[in-house]
Order: sequence, then structure tokens, then C-alpha cells
Amino acid sequence: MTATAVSGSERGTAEVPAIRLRGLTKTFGDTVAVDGVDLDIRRGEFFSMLGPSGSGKTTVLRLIAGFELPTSGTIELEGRDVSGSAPFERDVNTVFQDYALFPHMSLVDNVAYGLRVRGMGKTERRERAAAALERVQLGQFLGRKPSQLSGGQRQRVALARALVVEPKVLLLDEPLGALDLKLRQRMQIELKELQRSLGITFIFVTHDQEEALTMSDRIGVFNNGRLEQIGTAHEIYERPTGSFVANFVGTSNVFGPDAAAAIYGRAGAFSIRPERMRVRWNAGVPGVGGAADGAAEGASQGTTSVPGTVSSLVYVGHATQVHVRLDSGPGVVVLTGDQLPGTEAELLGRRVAVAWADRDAVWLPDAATTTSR
Amino acid sequence: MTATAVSGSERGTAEVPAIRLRGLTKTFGDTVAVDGVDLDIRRGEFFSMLGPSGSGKTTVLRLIAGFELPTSGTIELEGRDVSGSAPFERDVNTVFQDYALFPHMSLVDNVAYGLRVRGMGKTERRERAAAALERVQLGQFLGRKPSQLSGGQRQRVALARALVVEPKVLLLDEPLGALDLKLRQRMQIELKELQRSLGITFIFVTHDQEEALTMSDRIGVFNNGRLEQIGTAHEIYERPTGSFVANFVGTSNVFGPDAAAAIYGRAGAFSIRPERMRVRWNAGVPGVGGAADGAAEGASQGTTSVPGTVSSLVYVGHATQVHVRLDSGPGVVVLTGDQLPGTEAELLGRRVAVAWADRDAVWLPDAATTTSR
Amino acid sequence: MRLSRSAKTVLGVITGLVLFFIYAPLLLVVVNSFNADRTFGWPPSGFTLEWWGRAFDSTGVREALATSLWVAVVSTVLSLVLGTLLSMALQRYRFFGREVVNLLVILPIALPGIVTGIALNNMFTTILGVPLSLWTVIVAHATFCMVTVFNNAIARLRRMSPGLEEASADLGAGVFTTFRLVTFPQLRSALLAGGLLAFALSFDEIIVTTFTIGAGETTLPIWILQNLFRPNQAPVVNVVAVVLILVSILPIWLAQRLSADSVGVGAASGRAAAKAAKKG
Amino acid sequence: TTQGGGEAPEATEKTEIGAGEGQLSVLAWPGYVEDGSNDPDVDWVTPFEEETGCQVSFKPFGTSDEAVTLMRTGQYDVVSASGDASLRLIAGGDVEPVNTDLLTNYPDVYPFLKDKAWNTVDGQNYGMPHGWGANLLMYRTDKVDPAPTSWSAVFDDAADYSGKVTAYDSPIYIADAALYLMKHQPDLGITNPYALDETQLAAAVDLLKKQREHVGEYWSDVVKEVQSFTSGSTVVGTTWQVGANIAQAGGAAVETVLPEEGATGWSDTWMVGAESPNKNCAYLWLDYIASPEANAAVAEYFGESPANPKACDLTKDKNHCETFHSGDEAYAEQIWYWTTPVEQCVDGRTDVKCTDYSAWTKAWTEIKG
Amino acid sequence: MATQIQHPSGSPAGRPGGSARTGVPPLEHRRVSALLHRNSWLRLAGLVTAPAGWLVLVYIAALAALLITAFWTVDTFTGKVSTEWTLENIVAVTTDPVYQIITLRTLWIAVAVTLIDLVIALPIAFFIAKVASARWQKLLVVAVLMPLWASYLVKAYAWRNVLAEGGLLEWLGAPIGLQTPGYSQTAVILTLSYIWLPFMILPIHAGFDRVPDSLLEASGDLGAKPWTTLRLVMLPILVPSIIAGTIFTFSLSLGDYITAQIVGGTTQMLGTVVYANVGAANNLPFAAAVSLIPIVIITIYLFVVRRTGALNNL
Ligand SMILES: Nc1ncnc2c1ncn2[C@@H]1O[C@H](COP(=O)(O)OP(=O)(O)OP(=O)(O)O)[C@@H](O)[C@H]1O
Ligand SMILES: Nc1ncnc2c1ncn2[C@@H]1O[C@H](COP(=O)(O)OP(=O)(O)OP(=O)(O)O)[C@@H](O)[C@H]1O
Ligand SMILES: [Mg+2]
Ligand SMILES: [Mg+2]
Repeated sequence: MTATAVSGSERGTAEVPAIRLRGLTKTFGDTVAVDGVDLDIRRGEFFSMLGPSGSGKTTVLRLIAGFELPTSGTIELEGRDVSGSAPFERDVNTVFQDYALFPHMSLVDNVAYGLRVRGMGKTERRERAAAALERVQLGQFLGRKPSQLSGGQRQRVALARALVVEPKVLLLDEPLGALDLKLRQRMQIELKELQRSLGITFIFVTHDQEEALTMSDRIGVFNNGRLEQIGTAHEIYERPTGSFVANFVGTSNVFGPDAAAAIYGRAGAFSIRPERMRVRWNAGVPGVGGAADGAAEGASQGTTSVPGTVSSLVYVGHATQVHVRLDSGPGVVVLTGDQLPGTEAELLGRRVAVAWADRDAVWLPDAATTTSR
Repeated sequence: MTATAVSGSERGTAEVPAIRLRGLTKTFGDTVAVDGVDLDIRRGEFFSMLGPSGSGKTTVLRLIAGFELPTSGTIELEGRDVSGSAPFERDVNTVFQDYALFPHMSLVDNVAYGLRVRGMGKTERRERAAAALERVQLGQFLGRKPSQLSGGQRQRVALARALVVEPKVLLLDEPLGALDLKLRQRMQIELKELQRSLGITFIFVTHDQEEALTMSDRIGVFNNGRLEQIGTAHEIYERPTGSFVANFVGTSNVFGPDAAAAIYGRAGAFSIRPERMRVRWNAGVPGVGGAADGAAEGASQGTTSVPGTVSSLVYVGHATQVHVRLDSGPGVVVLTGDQLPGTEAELLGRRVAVAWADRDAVWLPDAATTTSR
Repeated sequence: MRLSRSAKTVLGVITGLVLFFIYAPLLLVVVNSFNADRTFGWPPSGFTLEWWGRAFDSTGVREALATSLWVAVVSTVLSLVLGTLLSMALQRYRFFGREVVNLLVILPIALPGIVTGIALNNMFTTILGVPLSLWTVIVAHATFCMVTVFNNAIARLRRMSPGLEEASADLGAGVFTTFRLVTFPQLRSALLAGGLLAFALSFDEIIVTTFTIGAGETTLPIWILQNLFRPNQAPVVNVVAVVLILVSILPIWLAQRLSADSVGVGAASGRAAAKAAKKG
Repeated sequence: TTQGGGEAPEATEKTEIGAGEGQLSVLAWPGYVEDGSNDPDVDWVTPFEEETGCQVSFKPFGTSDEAVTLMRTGQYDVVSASGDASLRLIAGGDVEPVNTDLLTNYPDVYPFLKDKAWNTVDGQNYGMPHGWGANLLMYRTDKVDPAPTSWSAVFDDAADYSGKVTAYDSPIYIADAALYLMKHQPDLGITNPYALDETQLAAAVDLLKKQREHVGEYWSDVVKEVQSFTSGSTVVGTTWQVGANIAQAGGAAVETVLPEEGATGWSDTWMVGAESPNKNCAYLWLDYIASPEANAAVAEYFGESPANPKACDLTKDKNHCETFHSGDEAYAEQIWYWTTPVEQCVDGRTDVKCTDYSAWTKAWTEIKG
Repeated sequence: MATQIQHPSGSPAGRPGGSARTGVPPLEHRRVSALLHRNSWLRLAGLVTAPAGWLVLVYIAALAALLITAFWTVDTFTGKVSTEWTLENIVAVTTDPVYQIITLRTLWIAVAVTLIDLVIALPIAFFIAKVASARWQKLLVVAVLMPLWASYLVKAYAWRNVLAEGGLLEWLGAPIGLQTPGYSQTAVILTLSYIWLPFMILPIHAGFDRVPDSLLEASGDLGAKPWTTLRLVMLPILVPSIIAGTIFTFSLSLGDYITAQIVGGTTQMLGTVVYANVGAANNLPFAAAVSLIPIVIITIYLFVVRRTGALNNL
């Protein structure tokens, strides 16, 4: 990962990056929350931080915002070292997960707050706040209190409040976490459009991988306080550099070293996405395509096919997950959008073959390292 | 919907259903939270209630559990009318959304509580509670207090506590709502397996449609206190009886009466799932397949194809959403797992055709009614 | 929890009885303020408005009332400042001796008033050599009133999302601006509730006051104590008590409305916030 | 050495009353200092203030013991001390001798109140006599039959009205028991109820402990006591004349009697604080308070005998002095005025050590249990 | 639209360069704030110094001085304190049966008052918090609070009248043969219970109010009848609130002497003894020694209940 992280930062050296983290470390007592993170984020970039609970995403954000001071390492904002500055000395704003709207102020006062503490006059700041609320389609609620709004509306107020002071970087900590699916999807689109139109750098924390994939220019995947991988959605999804990323982002069928050796005769582990696999329903029917024992039963054109038994079927609406227990060991999931050739009862337990194109097998460089960690 | 609801109940008349609701209505002041719900739930069924926030799911559950008394209508538990009984007189248990674990009791005492109030001796009830905790993989935490557990662990304690008294029906109100994605997925599987092995009737409230689709035997979709549709995951997803259900469950491209008239020359509305559509990338390239003006430009074999322009591409990992603005009006989303024939920049704005098999168009009987409500 | 109708009725009846138990003696005070009998024989021997007239003419009452108000206001203000500072310190920081300070602030109210009274009296007169005055009373009152403010404020601070102050700093506000614009407005109703309780405690305090008040000064309770057993004054004391009860309705109602620690809207929104926090 | 066993500090006596200092802080029994704030008709402070320009601030005390404690703070210019407080104040150096020659009303005061043990030490006068009264026996005429004539009603015969007997709540009440023993158990050798050796005190304590079983309530507040008599919670016990007056005015069927054994009582003296910065105002007050007008007003309002016979003409109730036996020297003779018990017996005995007030205080706690 | 409002001139792409600011004033430099922000101990010191200093300098110093005084004696005639160290007072207080009896009596009164208030407060607090409708809740809380403002003395005095022979209590109770306990220990217990009752109801009410309804529902759901729910779920959770209430009733009763004076008849409490010694006998050292008893009792009590979290519920 260190290599990846550095490569991530190398990209940013041409221009002064919006954010530059170097060796950023934060410990709470014995817990190492953030562990030597190096990261450059370009101006105007939509950067997502993805990772399981407790992996240090929020802590990195709080370090950038200045709510925590780093144990070691530095934070640069547009080339200026702010490692020791207070939050109110940094040109960075945050949209908090729980929105942190001031409950005793009306919406317009909430949004005008940042201007007020900068000493802007009452009329002007209220005008600007009203305009900002207009922009997030809340122009008609100026006088309401936050408690009178729904979750999605509050989220937009928080956004307007952070944006009205025109920060260089906007930090968003799981801003959509508390919303329900439909609303979340709508807000994802709105957020993304806003970021595009304003050109502000967004650093977006989420543990929802689909959200990260759909919205980001680049994604940093956190694990245990470290950056496992940095890359575009494509890179992260299609070319995970380790089994942690392969498993965490989307569903993966990971084949361990033994299975890999048996199939490809090569050491190391590889993973294949469920949607890249096909089920050959008739593989088990005698005379149609005999089931092979053991290892690679590759058809021509770089396709590999492995026999197994259907263990369960899960209908997910737009597709069906077919769980197949391979004869050679691991259970795999295949996602198929096709019509199934029978009822669930008929298909369960059927002998099938699972096939994939060899180029869809992603070799994981660090499989061994990851497991040992 | 009434028709659907009754048909749902008709199925259960052969045997005595686990739960039978008739004309169940609950009003709070002016709010009609539940509005004449008729529903039969079979023994051993995994029944999900799906619906947007405020649609009355929780209220129905609370009516069944006995925390609220119905304004009108009846509730039968295995043929016995319990409409007026107290919660402790009903053989129904609830897993609360916030788990409602007793903070002052250890896990084992929490789980043993139901047995204790039934007068079971200390040794026996603790043994059973320990066994129940073992079953949810918390056997090593018997003496802990709930505050020392993570969200997922608490959820399992709540489950063990409800199951140890062997209820006939288990009610679960968004039990997985507070968990993160990975944990939620694991718990979905565990829950489903538990339900299968115990054979208890589960009534499961969620507003996550994917969760409902993957787990349930049948699903009831709520809207505004009414049951819009009852059916299996397949029925709900593939044959929505109204545009509300079509839109709420999964993403749907809904064509209004005008568009329908233009394409099929038939009044009414229809919907098509994004994954049932295909993009013909070369439809706009002269000489390959000319774009038609206006209406239905059906190729043979019952396929319809409509021209439009690509407005955006969203990579979602396992597939890509292609947003196409049709010349004839509505914007549609097409989900494609295929490799795209070019970079995002090249494809944006390209003239394409969107095609679908006519049998995949689902005609919505109540489109007019729904909009008017 | 759904209770049977009979259980609810029983509880309601008990509540009614308790309220009767609470109000009967107060009613007696009201009745006695019109009782012609100077020693309040029961049942009343006759009706008179004499005591009310006398109470309104009595400059002693008025002066004592003014003194009491002054003492209560100043010690409430002092305890507001001290209690707020302390609550913020204890809620936000873990430091050596925190538990001790937490216990310390409770001690003045938990120890009997007479102990506090003689300790402070001894402190002022023998050790410091400060002549007793209203200021010594105020110092004493502020000491034991601090805890009511402290408790209300810390309860509110615990519920207050720390995110709000961070949000304020994030938007560019310094430490003091944040307190003025964000923390204080949210504490306000808790401080009002705590302050009112402090005011009430100080206003009605008799024991500590007895030991710390200077010559020639009279607070209302002291005046009452001095006049309670005086033939012509005891009925006037009843009048004063009735007036106090009536006048107290306003601040109580206010405190009730503004305190989220009690029932109603505040509590409900508090629960909602807690729920939202859990979801996150 | 003084009679009290303490040192009477030498003090330079005042030779003239100068202009008032403009202020005066007064420590007194409730009811001795009224400025009209409690009752506009009861006001003798305002005339004083107008006359002398000395603004009066007033602090009342509940018992003699409290008076001593408060006076010790040195914050008061004058104090109305009963006999059980005065000696302690003198011994503690809290008050200073008074040049009675400067007080124009002093010559008028009843002679039997002058130069007494409680206001004069070593021939030095320490203040202006002010008023006196006796601790009488009160009973409900409708409940107590026959009418008592002896303190035995609250001691040996207290069982007759068990639970309805009252007694004064102060260690000085031990003297009442001693007085009773002096008459009924002469072999104890008590000659002065304020001079008790250990055995004599023990006997008094015993008597009071027996009485305790029948006491319904101890009183330190005369109105509280009147109330009990009025309601019937108490039917017999010690009282002040003023209490009887209030009770009778309230229609209660009560009567008082000076029992055959005699009685204890108080005689109050206005004294000047040793550290007083307002000596002129203090002297002006001492003189004023014993003036016929003021003395009459106080005596009537508080309910006691005035010290100045001229006051008797000025009371609103013309029978006041008669009711309170003001000039009745024979009556006054039967009263043992409150005096602080000290180690050096006040009855002149030198062979034994007497019990002092702190022993009485401890004994009193023990009696009440 | 957004872009237009925010950036009337220039393209949004110009923004990241930082040049196209639209007049948002720059952040001011706040030296003090920044200093405070960096040094958490400085913030803590700023907050804690005044109140903790006050408590220590005013109160703890006074208590310590009082404790020291307990080892001195007083010359009872002149009233001068002699600062020679002696255990005389402490020994007298601890060994003299009179003080042992008074201590036990006072403890009994305080415990009885506390129990009575507890028994009364539980149902009424429950009714207010969990049964009454929202509107009634407010009214009832006000109704409970209001007597707090009637003077303590007046209330005690009112009870004197209630308890008098032929007073209100007998007058009301005559039909059912109720007799007044007279001015006695029972009267003290009754009156103190009355006066401190609101101090018990309020924290318990707040405690009930904090128990989430879902816990009660869960209990009913698992088959517990309301009474069982109360016993097994509510009461244990209420413990801190109950203890908070008992701190008030117990300690306020423990130090009382005025009520004892007004309705106690012959009843002596610890407060009476302290008051008699300091207010009357001017024997501060002995009073200090006596006041050690309540100090020790309360301190032990506070120490025991500290861990229940009760002290946060006062
Ligand atoms: N103030 C703190 N004190 C002690 N430990 C902390 C503190 N803040 C965070 N941690 C610990 O640091 C680690 C990283 O926490 P962090 O909140 O950054 O994770 P996260 O990635 O944001 O997780 P989530 O997705 O749950 O929000 C966790 O182990 C957490 O327990
Ligand atoms: N106790 C109540 N008092 C008043 N209105 C209520 C009450 N409980 C529910 N409602 C109202 O009834 C309607 C249905 O609420 P319900 O909680 O059943 O919805 P839901 O489907 O569970 O929603 P969610 O997904 O947000 O949990 C809502 O409009 C709600 O505001
Ligand atoms: Mg986080
Ligand atoms: Mg719900």
C-alpha cells in the first residue's frame, strides 16, 4: 500500500495539491486510529474515503478540519502547513454526519453563521444565506428551525452552511448515512452536481461502497488506520491490489493460493467478480458437457470452467445470485441477469459448471501479507 | 389494491393463518396511520413489510404486538381474536428497532427475562438463555452488559431474547437498520437461516427493498397506511400493480399514458426495469440503423426500440447505469453489465437507441388512480 | 406500557390524595391569613382582612423582601457563573481530581445546613475576621446554590452534541464566540431552570442565613422566623406565605416550559436526537 | 477578682455625652426595638432617630445564650442583656462600665433594680435597668382542677396532666427545678437556685428528667406556648405574664399564679459594647430607652414591668403596671432573677465549686434526651 | 443557477485557484482563541479555577477549620476558645449515651422521612411520567413544584396548626377516629416528609421520564405484567434517581432543628444539639464535635452511592 499511497501523492506534485498529508498518525491511548497516511488530493477533486467501521476515516477528516491535532505527521492546505492550527484558522469546512445544525437558530441564521463570525453585516449575510438556501431548494423555509425539517432537508442546510463561506475544501462525513435509500440516491446526484458546478474539493467519507463508486473521482480505501489503495472507481473495483479491497468493495469470489495453483498452476490468490462469472446450467447433464474432476477444465479462448453444485438461489430483483459450491473447494457467487432455466426447487443441488474469462481473474499481489496482518 | 389484499388473504383460508388482520385501522388524532388493512400471514412464513417512511409499517406491527389498540378492525392470532388483549397475553414477540435491551441486566439475564416472568427457576432459565446466546454466537459474553456490545451484537441479543420464549410469531422492526452494509448482509443470512430452522413466522419491517426482496417469502408494500400490493419478491418486482410499487421497489422507467400511446398506441402507463433495456450504441450512426422519428420503431420478434441521447454514465461497479434522454420525452436509465464501447467523454451526448422486449413492459393498471391519490 | 383502566384509576386516586396531602396545609395557610383568631384555632373563629391590610402596610416585610430578593439574585448570578464553568470543565475534561471536585460541589447541599452555617460562620468571624453582612450570606448561598446550576447545566451539556461547537469552530468562530453564539443559547433554558431552583433555595434559606447574616440585616425567612411566634405578626406571616405561593406560579411555569429535563416537547426532541445518534 | 470569677477589665469611664456618631447597632430581645416596620403604631425608634440623628440597625436574639454569642462578635453598640447573659458579657470584656451619672433617667429607676448582682460588679455599674418580669405558672382553668398554687403541678404532680405539661426550653430552666427543691428538699442545702454544686445539680436534673416524661412540649417562644394552651395541647406550665395576656385576649380559659415557692424571672439591663465605635449614640440610647415614654411603650408592647415608675402613667392600658406588679417590691422580692451560674458559687459558698453554665447546658441536653 | 448566484463573474472553474472570492471576509486571527484551542489544559484551568477555588477556599477550608475546632475547648464563662488539642469533645460525643440516643433518633427520623417520601413519590411520579397525558403532566409537575416556594417555616408552622389538639387533622380525622400524634417525634417525621416531598418526587419523575417506553413495551412483550415490569425493569433503572431523591430528604432531615422546634414537642435532634451549643452555649468546639456525626454519616452515604451515578441526578 505504501507504494500506492506514494503513487497517489506523486500525481499531485505538479500543482500544489488542495490537501497534502504526510505520515499522518493519530493515536488515542493504545489505539492507533490513523497510521502513517500519505495522501495528496487535487484541487476540485471529489475524493471518497471508503472503509469499514473504525478504520480511521472520520479521524482523518477531523485531523484535516483541525478538531484533533496529529500525533505525528503534517497536514498542508494549498501548500500551507496547518498541522497545529485551530479549526477556525483553516479554510476548510465540514458537513457533519449528524449535520450539527444549531437547534436554536433558524435556517437562515444557521447558514449565515459563518459570515456572522467573520463580521459581515446583518443584511448582507442574510441575503447570502437566503441565496445559499435557495440553491439547495430550501428558499421557502428560511425562518424554520432545524427540528422542523426532515433528514434530507437538514442535510441540505448543513451543506449550504458549509458552502456559504466558500471553503477551499469541503469535508463530508457520511452525510447520507442517515437517509433512506431513495432519498440517498437523490442526494447523491444533487451533491455530485453541486460539486461539479462549484469546483470545490470534496472529501467524502462513506462506508457504502456503491456510493463511493458512483460519485468519486478517486477513492481511498482505509483499513486499520492505513490507506490500502487509492484509485479511481474502476481501478479499485476492477484491479484491487489486495484481498481486503477485493472483498470490501463489491462482492468477490476470492480463490486462495491452493485453489489458484490447482486451476492455473500458479502461486498467489486471485479474485473474480460474481457478474463476471457464468453458470453453465447443463454442465452436469451427461452427454452435454462432462464434468471434469479436479482442476482447470478450460475451454478454448482463455475461458476457465470449474464444476460445482448449486447450493442456493437468491433473487435480488434486477438479477439472481446463484451460490455454487465448487468441487475443488470454495463456494462462489455468480450474479446472473438471465432467466433461470427452471424453478428454484429444480435448480437447487444441480450439477453445473462456473465459467469465466481468464482476463477477468484479478491476481492479488498482497494476499499473503493481508492475511497475516 | 383491495383486490390484491383480499387475494392475499384468500390463500390463507385453507389453514388457520398465523396472523389475520381484517379492516385494521388506526388513527392518531387526524393522522390515519393504518387504513383498513386486510392481511393473512401463513404459519412459518417470512413476511416482509416494505414501504416508505411514515407509511404505517411500525404501527401495524405495534397493533399486532398489542402496544396499540386498533381504532377499528380485528387481529387474530392463530384463529383467536386478540384485538383487545395486552401484550403479555399474546404469543407474539418483538425485536425492537433500538433493541430495547434492559441496560441494568447482563446478557444472560436479558435473555432469561421472558422465562423469569413466566416463573421458570433460576438455573433452568439461565441454562436456556445461555443456549440461546450460544445459538447467536454470543456464548462467551454471558455476563456482559448491553452497553459493552456493538450494534450487531446487541441485535443478536434482542433476537435471542425474543426467541427464547418460543413465540408463534416474531415481529422485527427494521432490526438491521442501524448496521453497516457488510454486517447487515451477514445478519440477513443469519436471520433467514434461523427462521428456516425454527419454522417460526417472521414479520419483518424494512424500508430497504433489496433486503425485502432477498429475504422474504412474501412482501407487503405499504403506502399511506394501505397495503398497495402483496406478493412474492418476483411478483412485486416483475409485476407491480401500480406505479407506486414499480417506483418504490427497484428502479423503474415509467412511461406515462402519452408516451405509451405514442409507442404502443394504447392508453395506460407501463414500466420497464433498467436491466431489461439494452442500449444500441450504433443506432445514431448513419447507415448502421437509422434513428426513427416519433413513435414505435419496433424491430421484429416483439422488440421495441426508441431513439435518444446519452446524458450521463454512472459506474456502479458490477454494471454501468446509462442515462438516456429519449427524443419522445422521458429520460430512462439502462443498466448494462457489458463493456462500454468507448470512454465516458466519447459516449456522452451520443445518439443511441434504447430497446426492450415487449414482454418486459409491465402495464400498470392503476396509474391514473395512484397519481390522483 | 399499557395499564389496565383500574390500575390507572388507582394511580390517579393516589396522585389525587398526595396532591391533597400537599395542598391541605397550604390551604390552611390561606385560610389562616383570613382567620380572625390570632393563634389560628380550628375551625376559624371569624373572617378578617386585617392581616392582609397589615401585611401591605408593613415596611418590615417589604424591606425583608427586598433584602431577600437582592441576596437571591446576587447569589443566583454567582452560582450561575460558577456552576456553568464547573459543569463545562467536568463534562468536557477528564483530569486528576475530577471525581473529587464532583463530590465537592454536592457537599454543601448534602451536608446539613447547620453544619455549613457554623462552618462558614466560624470561617468568616474567627478565621478571616470578616464582619458578617449580606455579602457573607451571598457567599454562603452561592456555595450551596452552585450545585443546582451545575446539575442542570451538565445534564444539558451531556445531551448537547459536541459536534455543534466543532461546527462553530469549523465555520470560523473562536472559543468565546462559540460560547456566546452556540453553547450559551442552548444552555440557556437549563441555566434558567437551575437558576430558578437556586433562586428558590436562596430565597427560602433560613439556617445557613441565620449563621452568616450581619447585624441589622433581615431576609424574609429571618423576618418570618422572628415574627412567626409574635402575637400580632403570625397572621401577617401567613399572608406573606400566600403571596409568595401565588407569585411563584409564574417562574415555575416558565422553568417548566423551558426545561427540557422535564416532560413534554423538550424530552421528546431529546429522545429523537438520541435515536438519530444511534442510527449513525 | 469579681463576683463572677472572671476579670472585670479596667475601662476608662465616660465623662460626657458628645454628639451622636450617626449610627447605632442594637442587639435586643425581639419586641424591644420597634421602628414601626412591623406595626406602624408601634414605633419608638423613629423618635429616637429624629432626636439624636443616630440611625438604628437592629438584630434580635432568641435566647440569652444567643445574645452572648452575638455580642462577642463586637459588632453591636448596645445590648439588652438579661441577668443570665450580663455577667458573661462583663467577664468576657464584651461590655464596659457605664457612667450612670450621664443618664438623666437613671435616678428615676426603681431602686430595687439598681446595683444588683446582674448589673453591677465590684461596685461598677454596667448599664441601665430596663424592665423585669417573672416566670409564672399558667394553667387552663377548665382542665386543671383544683387550681394549682405550687410548682408541684409541673414537678411532683406532673403525671396528672401527662403529655400536657410545658416548660421553658433553656438550661436556665434548671433554676426553676432548683428553686422547687430549695423549698421542698431543704436538706439539699440549696440557698440560691443559680448556685448549685454537683449533687444539687444532679438532684435538679433528676427532677427534670422525671418531669420530661410528662412534658408535651418545651417552649422558647411565648406565642408558641400560648398557642398550645389555647388549643389544649398544653394545660399547665411555666409562662410569662405577656403570654397569659395574649391567651386571655384570645379567649382562652387560662390563669396565672405566682406559686408559693416564688419564681424565677428576668431583669434586663441595657449595656454598652466595649468595642463600640458609637459610644455617644449608645449613651443616648440608654438614656432614651429608660425615658418614661419609651419605657412605657416597650413594657406594654413586650409585656413586662417598666423600670421607670414614671412610665406607668403613660401606658395605654392604665392597669399595666398593676397587672405586672411593677412597683411591688414584695412581689419582686419573691423572684430569683436569672443569673449566670459560675464556678464560684453566687451564694457565697467557698467550700465547694459550683456547676457553671456549660455544665448546665450539657445537663439540659441530657434532660431533654 | 447556483453558479450564477455565487459567482456572478467568472466561471466556477476559476474558483479552485482561490482568486474569485466573492467578498466573504477572511478569517480573523484570534490569538487567545487559538492559544486556548491548542492548550486543553489552559482551557481546563480557565474553567475550573474559579469554581473549584471557590469551593475549596470558602467551603472546604471552613469545614476543615470546623473539624480542627472540634479538638479545641472553650472557656465557658468568658467564651474564649482555648486552642489546646484535646479529644475531650469527641470522646464526650461518641461515648455519652445521650448523644448516641440522639444520633439514633435523628437517623431514624431521617430514614423514616426518606422511606415515607419514597413510598409516596414512586406512584405519583410514575403517574405523572407514564400515565398522565402530556398536558396533565405539565400541570402536575407545576403542582408538585409550587409548594417549594411557600416558605419552609410557614409550612412547618402550618403543620403545627394541622397537628394541634383540635386542629385540622383531628377535625378531618374525627369521623374515622384519627387522633393527632401531638407535638412529637411522629409529628416531626410527618412534617419533614411533607416539606421534603417535592425533592423526592422531582428526581424520580425525571428518572421515570428517562426510561424509554420501548423497554417497558419489551418487558410486556416478553410476558411481564405491569407490576413485574415495574419491579424488574423500572425500579433498577430508577435507582440513581431514587438515591438522588434520598440524598435530599435524608440529609435535609438529618440536619434539621427548626421543624423539631416547631412541631417536635420535646424531640431533640442532632441539629438541636448543635444549635444549642453554638447558638446558645457559645461552645463552638463542642458543636463542631457533634456536627462531625452528620458529616461522617453523609460522607459515607455519598461515598457509597457515588458509583450508582446518583450524584448526577440531583
Ligand atoms: N476520541 C477517541 N478516543 C479514543 N478512541 C477513538 C477516538 N476517536 C476514534 N477512536 C478510535 O479510533 C479508531 C478509528 O475511528 P474512526 O472514528 O476514525 O473510524 P471510522 O472509520 O470513521 O469508523 P465509522 O465508519 O464507524 O465512522 C476506532 O478504533 C475508534 O475507536
Ligand atoms: N404515537 C403516534 N402519535 C401520532 N402519530 C403517530 C404515532 N405513531 C405513528 N404516527 C403517525 O402514523 C404514521 C405512520 O407511522 P409509522 O411509524 O407506522 O410509519 P413507518 O412506516 O413505520 O415509518 P418508518 O419507516 O419511518 O419507521 C406516520 O404519519 C406517523 O407520524
Ligand atoms: Mg466515522
Ligand atoms: Mg417504523
